[in-house]
Amino acid sequence: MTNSWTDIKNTDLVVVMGGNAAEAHPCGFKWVTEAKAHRGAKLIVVDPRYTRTASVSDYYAPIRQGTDIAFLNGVMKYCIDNDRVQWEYTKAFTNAAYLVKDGFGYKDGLFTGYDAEKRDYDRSTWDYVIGDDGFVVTDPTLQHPRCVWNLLKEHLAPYTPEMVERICGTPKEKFLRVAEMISECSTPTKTMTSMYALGWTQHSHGSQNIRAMAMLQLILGNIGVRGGGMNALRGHSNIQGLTDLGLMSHLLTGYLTAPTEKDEDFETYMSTRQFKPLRPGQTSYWQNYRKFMVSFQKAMWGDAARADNDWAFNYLAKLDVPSYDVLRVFELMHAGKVNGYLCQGFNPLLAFPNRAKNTKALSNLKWLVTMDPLETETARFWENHGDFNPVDTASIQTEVIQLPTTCFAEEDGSLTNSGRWLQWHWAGGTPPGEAKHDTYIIAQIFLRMRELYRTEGGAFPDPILNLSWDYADENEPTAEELAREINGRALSDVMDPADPTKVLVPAGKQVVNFSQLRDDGSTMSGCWIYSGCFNEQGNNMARRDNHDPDDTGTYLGWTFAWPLNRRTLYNRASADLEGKPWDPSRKLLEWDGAKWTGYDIPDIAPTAKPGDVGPFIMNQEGTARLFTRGMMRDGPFPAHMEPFESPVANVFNLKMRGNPVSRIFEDDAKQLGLSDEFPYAATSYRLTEHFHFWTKHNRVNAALQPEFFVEISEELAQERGITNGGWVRVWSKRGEVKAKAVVTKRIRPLICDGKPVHVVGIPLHWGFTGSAKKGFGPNSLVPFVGDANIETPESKAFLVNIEPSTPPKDKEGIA
Amino acid sequence: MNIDLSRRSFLKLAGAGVVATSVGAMGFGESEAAEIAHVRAFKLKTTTETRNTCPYCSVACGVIIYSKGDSRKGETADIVHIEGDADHPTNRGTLCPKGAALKDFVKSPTRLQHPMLRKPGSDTFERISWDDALDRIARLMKDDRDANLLAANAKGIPVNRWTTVGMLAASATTNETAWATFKFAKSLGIVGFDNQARV
Amino acid sequence: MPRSNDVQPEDTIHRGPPVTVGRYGPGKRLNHWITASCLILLLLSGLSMFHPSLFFLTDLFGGGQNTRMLHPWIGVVLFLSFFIFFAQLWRANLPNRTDAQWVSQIGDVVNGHEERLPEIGKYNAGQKFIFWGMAFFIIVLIVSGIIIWEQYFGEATPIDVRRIAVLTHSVSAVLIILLFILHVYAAIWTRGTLRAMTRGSVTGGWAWRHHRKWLKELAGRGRIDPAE
Amino acid sequence: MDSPRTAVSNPPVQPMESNLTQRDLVRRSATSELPPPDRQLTPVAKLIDVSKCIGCKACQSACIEWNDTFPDIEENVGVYTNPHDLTENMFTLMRFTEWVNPETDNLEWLIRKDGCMHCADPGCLKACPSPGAIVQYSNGIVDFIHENCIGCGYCVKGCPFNIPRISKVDHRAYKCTLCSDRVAMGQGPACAKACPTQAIVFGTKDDMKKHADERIADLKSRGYANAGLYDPPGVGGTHVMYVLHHNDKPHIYADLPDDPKISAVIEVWKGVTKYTGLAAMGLAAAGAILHGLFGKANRVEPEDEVSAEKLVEEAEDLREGA
Repeated sequence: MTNSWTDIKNTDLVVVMGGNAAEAHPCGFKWVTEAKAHRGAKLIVVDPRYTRTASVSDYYAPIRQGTDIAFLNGVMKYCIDNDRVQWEYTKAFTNAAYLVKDGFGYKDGLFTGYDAEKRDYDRSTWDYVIGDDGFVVTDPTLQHPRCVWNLLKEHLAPYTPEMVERICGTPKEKFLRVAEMISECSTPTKTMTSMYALGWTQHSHGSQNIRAMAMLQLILGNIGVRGGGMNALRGHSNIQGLTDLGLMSHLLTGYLTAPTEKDEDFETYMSTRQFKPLRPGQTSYWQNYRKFMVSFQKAMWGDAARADNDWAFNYLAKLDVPSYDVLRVFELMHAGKVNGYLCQGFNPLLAFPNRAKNTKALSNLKWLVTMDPLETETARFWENHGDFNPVDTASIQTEVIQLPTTCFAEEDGSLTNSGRWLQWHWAGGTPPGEAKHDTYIIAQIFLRMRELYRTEGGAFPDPILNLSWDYADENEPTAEELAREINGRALSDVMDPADPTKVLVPAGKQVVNFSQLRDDGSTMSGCWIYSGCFNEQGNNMARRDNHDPDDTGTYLGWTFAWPLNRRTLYNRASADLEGKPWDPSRKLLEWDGAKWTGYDIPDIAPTAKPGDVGPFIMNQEGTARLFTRGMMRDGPFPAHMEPFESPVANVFNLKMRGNPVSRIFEDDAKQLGLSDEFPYAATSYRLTEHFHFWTKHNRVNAALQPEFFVEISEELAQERGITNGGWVRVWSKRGEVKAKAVVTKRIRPLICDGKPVHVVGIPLHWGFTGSAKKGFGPNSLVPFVGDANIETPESKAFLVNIEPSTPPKDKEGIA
Repeated sequence: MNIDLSRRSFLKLAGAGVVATSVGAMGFGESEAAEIAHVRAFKLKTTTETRNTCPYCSVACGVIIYSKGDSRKGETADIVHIEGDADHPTNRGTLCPKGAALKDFVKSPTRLQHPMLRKPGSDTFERISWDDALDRIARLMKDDRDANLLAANAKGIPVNRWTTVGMLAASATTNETAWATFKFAKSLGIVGFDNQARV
Repeated sequence: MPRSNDVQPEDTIHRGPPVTVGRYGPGKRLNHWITASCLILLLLSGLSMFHPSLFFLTDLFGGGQNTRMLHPWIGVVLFLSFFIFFAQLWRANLPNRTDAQWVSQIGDVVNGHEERLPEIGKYNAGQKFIFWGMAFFIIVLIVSGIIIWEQYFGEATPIDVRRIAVLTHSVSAVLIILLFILHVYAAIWTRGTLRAMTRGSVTGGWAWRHHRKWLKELAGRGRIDPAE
Repeated sequence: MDSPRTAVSNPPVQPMESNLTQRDLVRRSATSELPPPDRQLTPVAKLIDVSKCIGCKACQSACIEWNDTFPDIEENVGVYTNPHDLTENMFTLMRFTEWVNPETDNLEWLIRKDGCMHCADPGCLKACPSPGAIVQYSNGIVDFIHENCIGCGYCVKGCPFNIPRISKVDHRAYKCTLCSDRVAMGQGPACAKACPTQAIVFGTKDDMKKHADERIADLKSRGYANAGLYDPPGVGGTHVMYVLHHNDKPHIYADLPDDPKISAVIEVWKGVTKYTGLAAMGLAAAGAILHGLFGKANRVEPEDEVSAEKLVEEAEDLREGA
């Protein structure tokens, strides 16, 4: 989220698209109802299904899953055509005026430089015109035909209301009503918030869905302001935290990136990351990359990370591919190239696409270790449950070790919510049986391995032997110790740059925040963006002052938000070029002539003059990007792409399938279905009564939504002779599930490109363990292909067929 | 943990209107009160409160855990109830159907109690001690790393890449656990390392 | 002499003096008293749930919960035993012409001027009325009772049906109680009647006075036990 | 600036006196003379704003947890309403209705939280034959005192909303208590505290009516001309009220009665029948006894016996003659 949950009450228009806030985030959705009740805000829902969010909306428009880009491009076009643009904001705070290299273009659904063999673009032309001064050439008048703004208008031209209806199946008048309501938020005194989640990410073009809305929000001037922003609702309680902390294949902590084989040494690595400003006087905060990186290496390897050994740069694994994401790992596992797997609080058997492939992959493992508070299907993937898990147990040679862990109620620590608040919590219960904390388990495995390396030696032991592990009890580091390490401290006295004689931070003291980190090895910090969470003032994540002066919804005294306790990102953009708030009634920051003051922590230097420094300090431009240069593999502008399995062809390029640059493995390509065999457009989603595969273990939630079902329209039920509450079989090219049918008016057929498209809704939540009735997950049907930029599987749009059926059978002897 | 805050605001009950039923309690003696005890006994009486946050979605609602016994005093703490924290700015005491039933998640019959081992080809899990389990895992991992770590690439550049063992981290663990897990996995050179954010 | 349904197997004249007439065999008497005691128990338990002022009666059954639990079961027993009784006696209670006559002269009945009445078979119209009334209300009560028997049939019928059933049940209960009072009273007022259900026989005079037609039919058919 | 919230504070854990006692009773089932309460509590109410409800079932979840009930894990029968009906283990239930508005042809997903309405004129209490099994406090809460319940099910028939359910296990009646145990400690009901959007709020009935007026104004501004408050006079008003977007036709919300009253059948049963019944039975009994005492009994005269003997002899002779 760029903003926070409590900030949503400041909005005038909520657009829920690519998400279902009322069902997946009910208590956050409270702030939508507050905005409606107290600001007269309106709520728009655009979704293939009439969801529980739609049930309290002011306006609902249906859309075919996977066509959001066309819809949003259509809205952008509508706003531009009708002069509903926040011009001052767009000109000053985006790269609209920047000139783009000749040669860049878009034709037949493809940008310039496409190589069908490599399934990749040559992105060299996707860039700005750089002047002799090393800065981008701009045309503030937006007259130049090659400026981003005019290229954007050109790119959006095809997305007429008629085209939107043709692609999305959204009736023209409904689309126009939505576009009209959205366009009203182009005035500085009206703002709109976008609430989205996996309805946008789980597509082969997920990143572009989000970009499209971000661009719309930018031209409406809604980024950085109260009640505005791009708000990713996020799934798990700490999915934000684990991403911030870089628990991903291609990341280090704080969005420092993992080195690749190209980064032969530390300097080469740094050379491509310390971005210089592209416009005069801009901050380009990544110029400080080296400070954060060195402090990170010191946090990892302490004294073993020295200037003379490149700060132990070679201890880090270097990637030979963009990432070893879960799809790639399961592909390797399936091919027998993975021997062991550790699965901490994760249920991949039901979470990853193509369950049959997952089962085969897990069966190829020599060993599997699971750590979880609960039974999981993954830990028991080898157990036969009749139709629910039809495996030949005896033939599965995988050794499985299942370790019981504590849960939230039995441990101290912090979780980062989607508003970037790091909130500390305390243990309130005694763990059951022999359950242990994850930190204990990790520490134990690490210490035992380190001991083996000490005694036996082995392959490149240095990173293990030298990993800094100085905790009071190395067998079980405490949450506080780890939190202090994340915040960082001075390893030797840190001097004040202004006055080299003055000690800023004495050796051994916690740094106040990342502004005190150094690149000379005198500081360490596990995760620079979290620095400030636990400094000499104490544990700021445990702060509980819930006062909110003037009801702005910022709550600066409540816990800690990264970075620097900032609650709204890009908040400088809430004020105009003179530093006056666009909307005085929604003031966030204000330039008092000498410095920025207001309700939030400014995200530019407090004394940076309004005219000089742009709000988007993480960008080299200092502005937001309507055109992303070569930073995204599938295009600098969002272009309509169909899902890999779609009931209709791509109207821009009939031969193009899915995202032209998405990686898809050979066997998985063979397992893609076509609409003649699988005529119905399926989508997967969560229900409000359940949380993923956890609450089926809970008797209460199991009673509230007991059994697996699929949702279809009355029309489709009629067409296939399906009765409400009866059993159906749903199958795709990859597998089948059996479910109860819920026949509903909430799903209606859409007319896309002249033909009716029936939607089949498939909730997750059921498996073969727990209190609820045994069932299946949609992943049995989902294709094994992901987003071109971050490899999130396309779980939201795929093809199935459906027919009346009989109940699934459990293993013999089980009722 | 700022329990006082709720104590103070308890007096503000008037605002909720239930003040009429909450003030001017009639002075019944214990025995008499028991005899005329009418409504169900208040089940949170003399329980221990602990501030926590909901482990489900990332709204991260504040909750209060009510337990018999106080783990901070070294006692066994048996959780008897979990309810929304009225002092929390985001949820203001409210909870969704999942959060409201957290007690039965913590106390679910399928909570794991002991380390278990499934031998190759076996159709059941059998108990195993923590020590045996952890030693076994360390051994399996070390042997595989020694056998399959790619220390350097063809050009002789150190790459310290271990692709034959992968790990998934739980995005419901704390940041602190995550940091420990990160150090562990990245120092070993595990590149097949991801969390739920990807899916 | 036309044969009527009035004569049951055990109806026999015992040569006197004094002459006695067997009216009910042991089976019928047992049956009658089971039914009677059930009716009394139902009356007590029913009334306890009928009006708060009578709730104290639940103590007789060991409290409200037990009363609620027992009442329907007693009802089932009564239903069964009464209808065994019914099967044996319904013919003898079929109405005939003299019944109309009897009713038209109800004044003479009440004032005991039976000499002015036609000769009566085994049962007079009043007895028949009670017999059929009992049968009717017992059926109504068992049906409505089952509908409101929460323990087994709680949600078996729609709420409206259950509401009507509960009213029907209590109204017919009141009426059957009135019937019951009439029955008991008549048996006591008409002296010499009770022994029919105790000893099983009545005196010849009683039969002569109240059911002469029946007595004559017995005599005429020679239903007189042989001389020693 | 935020909407009123049920929970302005967290529940107390320090020992406190209960504030709902027998001294606060204004009605007690099957009890004629009840001492007048020595104080009048401010009437409270739960307001359910159907237009704010997202049907998440948090209220059901919170209800189960607070009251420690164990609803069955049933099957899916093609609807979202689970369990499928109120039970002795499910005091409140989200009822889902897919309704196409004939005026706009738009689908409206009507979601109503069903449960005890805490009528000012409680049919259950009137129907109850067991003294003190059902009580009404001066703040409006209608509560079941299970120790006194005999499980007859009269309350179910007496209830205009068909709410109470009889346990098959302990044969006692159960329903929403409005969390009387929480209210007695100055807390709102569990469902109201949990409700994510605060579609359920709890406070004094006056405050709730004021709040309802604001909500209704907002709804009218959004085109719901018939938005209104459901506080049915037929049962003397209720202490659980609804804000409905279509208050002109409550029945579209899963058969919410348009004008609920205690069923006429029940009124007759608990009224006329009881009194005339008792009178009739009393009179009959008394009449019988009096007539027995003073009226002349119908005795068998000696000549009757003689006549009988004659008859027997004649019959005998007839036989021998033959």
